[in-house]
Amino acid sequence: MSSSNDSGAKLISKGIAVVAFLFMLHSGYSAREYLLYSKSIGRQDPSLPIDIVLECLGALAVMTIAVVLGVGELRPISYEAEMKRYSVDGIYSRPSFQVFNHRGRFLHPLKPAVAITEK
Amino acid sequence: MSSSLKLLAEIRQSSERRPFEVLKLSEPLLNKGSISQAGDDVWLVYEQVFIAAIDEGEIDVAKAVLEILHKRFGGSQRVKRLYGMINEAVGYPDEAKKLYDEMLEKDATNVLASKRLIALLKSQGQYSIAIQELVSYLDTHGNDFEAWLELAHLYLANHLYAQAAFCLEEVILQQPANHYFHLCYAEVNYTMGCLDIALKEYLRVVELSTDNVRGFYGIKLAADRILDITSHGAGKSRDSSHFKVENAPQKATLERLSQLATERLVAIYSGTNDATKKTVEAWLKL
Amino acid sequence: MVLVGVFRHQLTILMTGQPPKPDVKDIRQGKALLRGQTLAQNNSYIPTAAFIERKKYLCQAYEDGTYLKDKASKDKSPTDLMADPKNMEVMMDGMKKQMMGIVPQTLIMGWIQFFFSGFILIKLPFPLGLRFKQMLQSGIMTPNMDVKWVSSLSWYFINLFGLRGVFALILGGENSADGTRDMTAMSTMGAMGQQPGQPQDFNKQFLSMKDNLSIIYHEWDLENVEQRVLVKYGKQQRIFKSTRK
Amino acid sequence: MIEYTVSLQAYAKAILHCAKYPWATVHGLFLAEKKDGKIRFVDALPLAHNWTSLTPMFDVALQQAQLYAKTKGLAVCGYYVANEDTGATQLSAAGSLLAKTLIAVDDSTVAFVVDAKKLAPESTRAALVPYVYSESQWKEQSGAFSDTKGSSGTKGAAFVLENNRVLVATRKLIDERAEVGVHDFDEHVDDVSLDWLQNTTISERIKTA
Repeated sequence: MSSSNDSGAKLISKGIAVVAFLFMLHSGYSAREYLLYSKSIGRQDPSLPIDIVLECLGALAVMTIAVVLGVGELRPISYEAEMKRYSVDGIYSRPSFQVFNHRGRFLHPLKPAVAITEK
Repeated sequence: MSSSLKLLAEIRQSSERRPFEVLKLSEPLLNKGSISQAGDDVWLVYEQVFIAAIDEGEIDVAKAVLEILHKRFGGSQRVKRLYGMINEAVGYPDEAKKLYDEMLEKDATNVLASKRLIALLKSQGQYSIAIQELVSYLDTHGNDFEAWLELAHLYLANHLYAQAAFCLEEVILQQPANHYFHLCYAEVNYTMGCLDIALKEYLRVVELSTDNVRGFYGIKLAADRILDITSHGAGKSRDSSHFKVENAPQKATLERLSQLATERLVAIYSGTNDATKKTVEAWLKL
Repeated sequence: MVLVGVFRHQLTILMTGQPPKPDVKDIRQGKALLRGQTLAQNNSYIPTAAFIERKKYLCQAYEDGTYLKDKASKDKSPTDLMADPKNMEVMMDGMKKQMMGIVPQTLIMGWIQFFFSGFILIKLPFPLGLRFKQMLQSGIMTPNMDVKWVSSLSWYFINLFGLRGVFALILGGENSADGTRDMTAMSTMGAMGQQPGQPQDFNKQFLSMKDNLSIIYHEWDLENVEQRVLVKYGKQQRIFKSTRK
Repeated sequence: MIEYTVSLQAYAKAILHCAKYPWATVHGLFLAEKKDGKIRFVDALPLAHNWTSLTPMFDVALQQAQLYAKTKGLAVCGYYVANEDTGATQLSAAGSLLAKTLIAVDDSTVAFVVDAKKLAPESTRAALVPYVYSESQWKEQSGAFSDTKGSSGTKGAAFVLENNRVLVATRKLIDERAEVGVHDFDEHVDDVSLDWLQNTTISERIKTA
């Protein structure tokens, strides 16, 4: 059924997000290593090499997409779509005023019962 | 959460009365004990199952569920009301009435008990007393739309359309964007002969709810009827005197509305089987 | 701190009795006003005749005080605050609750300030910027000390705010151990001007609602619904302005 | 004297419709075959369970039913209603007004009120109370559906069930909870794919019952 498919897709997208996050961490670690290294060789105003920046941005993009796709089915927010879920039966049911000795009692008779009291 | 719990929640939220399905869905849950997966909603599920069970006449199931609820919420007014309801179902309205009276004695503002007392009157066929009681209930709780709806229902059952229309206006005031109430109001007005109001309300229905079938049937019916009456002149058409059409739109607009309804209905019915489609097309005089 | 919070919660439960139940007439009075509000708000959704009928009825009822709980008090000057024993109770209740909040808090704070003022309580395991100095070292006037060190008073405040989650966990969401609520309550009280539980003068409110209703110019929302529907279903280009009769 | 016969298909479908919404007033139409002065109700068209005293949707459904009947060579000349109040077996004011619109087209129309008490398993009589229109009002026909054929009908109409199996088969369907398969016009306008005219699934099931 669709629900199992759904949870499968969710799992995959979660996995991708985790991997992307690891990549992001890795890029952060690389950046730190690089800065330490350039400090130790005494270079002024070090700017990060392009591969680290790309790794970071790419991981961010992948992670964003994976997380967005992983939230499951989106639901419409318009009032009309919300009302579509109801029917005349539901709107007009008036649950507080339901009566229980209706035709069903004749169609499917009850076993004789005694009055039920609260203990 | 299991799929049957999800379905139960859906039925609960729609407030449709489908006791047979509720029992069928809940039976395995009750037997296996997996009902506790519902988390915080578990008590709501129990209440739902209880009401379905007394509706279906499954008194043993109802008793078992009620015992669980009693153990958890002994002394609660909401559970006490359930005791009253099960007595109604097994045919002891006097016992039920006693319970509700007790609840009201303890707390005169208990709306659930007041409503059950009115339902009890209805179940005994005493419609006119029920109406009186409901009117006095609404004098206090003027913003209870469910009660206004019930009053409209009772008036309709007694053939009092103008009074029912008043109740529905009250409901519309509270929920102006719910097209079902506009629909009911339109039908009441049509029945009373207020065709102009009926047409406008039907239009409101299709404005709020795209391609609403009842709405377009109503528009077609009302627009054609008004055209018929106005073109024959007020005097000639039989029993046209009790129709109200003064505020209806002009002839050209009416014709366009009727045509729009025809078009939409044809489109809506395009996917149905032959017999239905042919009948509807014949009805639309295509 | 936690124990004090729990103690406070239990004490509050003990001291606050059942909130006074409104009786049927109170509800009737309130709902009548609500009905007027709904009518004023959504008047355009019902036909004009229906609106006028309701307006007439409600205005008359407000004028006559049909829905007033105590019809005799209609012509009296604004009711005396202290006259109604129920109001007394409500006010006492509020006072009790507030005392409950303030007393232990001031006690603990005083105690801490007395014994530990100028003491450093803990050292944070991570470095922080200078900006946090104000937050972490209140009560200590040493501009050069590393921000890692937290003064006792600051620690108290951090706890006060931080324990909210812990209380929610052990006492349930709606607990009264949380001290911060009292603080917000205290700060908003002045702004509100009116204490909760102060009786409202329904006669006055009814009369002003009557004025509100009587000045409404009613136009049925469905006057030009034909045009709107035709536009919605693509049968017409623009909406004509509704022509008022 | 007109003799009215009620077939299994018509009776069972109407009763199952009542069983689907036991808490509501429920109404519908009977389709009949007319042959040499005899009228045989061969099928039922379930109409509504909400707002049963309002006319617009009834008008639409009735007109469509008449068109549908014409294609089948049948006539719409029966109306059934089951009241919400189980004790009431008289035709309500709204019910008689609605049934009167049928009279305008076909003057042999009969209105039936479902008698809830006779729906019980041990009942041996049809649960329908017929009302015949004469002198501009609906009059109850007492003694209808009594066991011996033709003994009723002192007032110009006789009512019989098709055969003895009708009640037994209907009872079986009720016990099997077959009513979930019945769809009325009310459901149809909420979801047009539900076929209220033919009700194929339930018709087949009644046939084999």
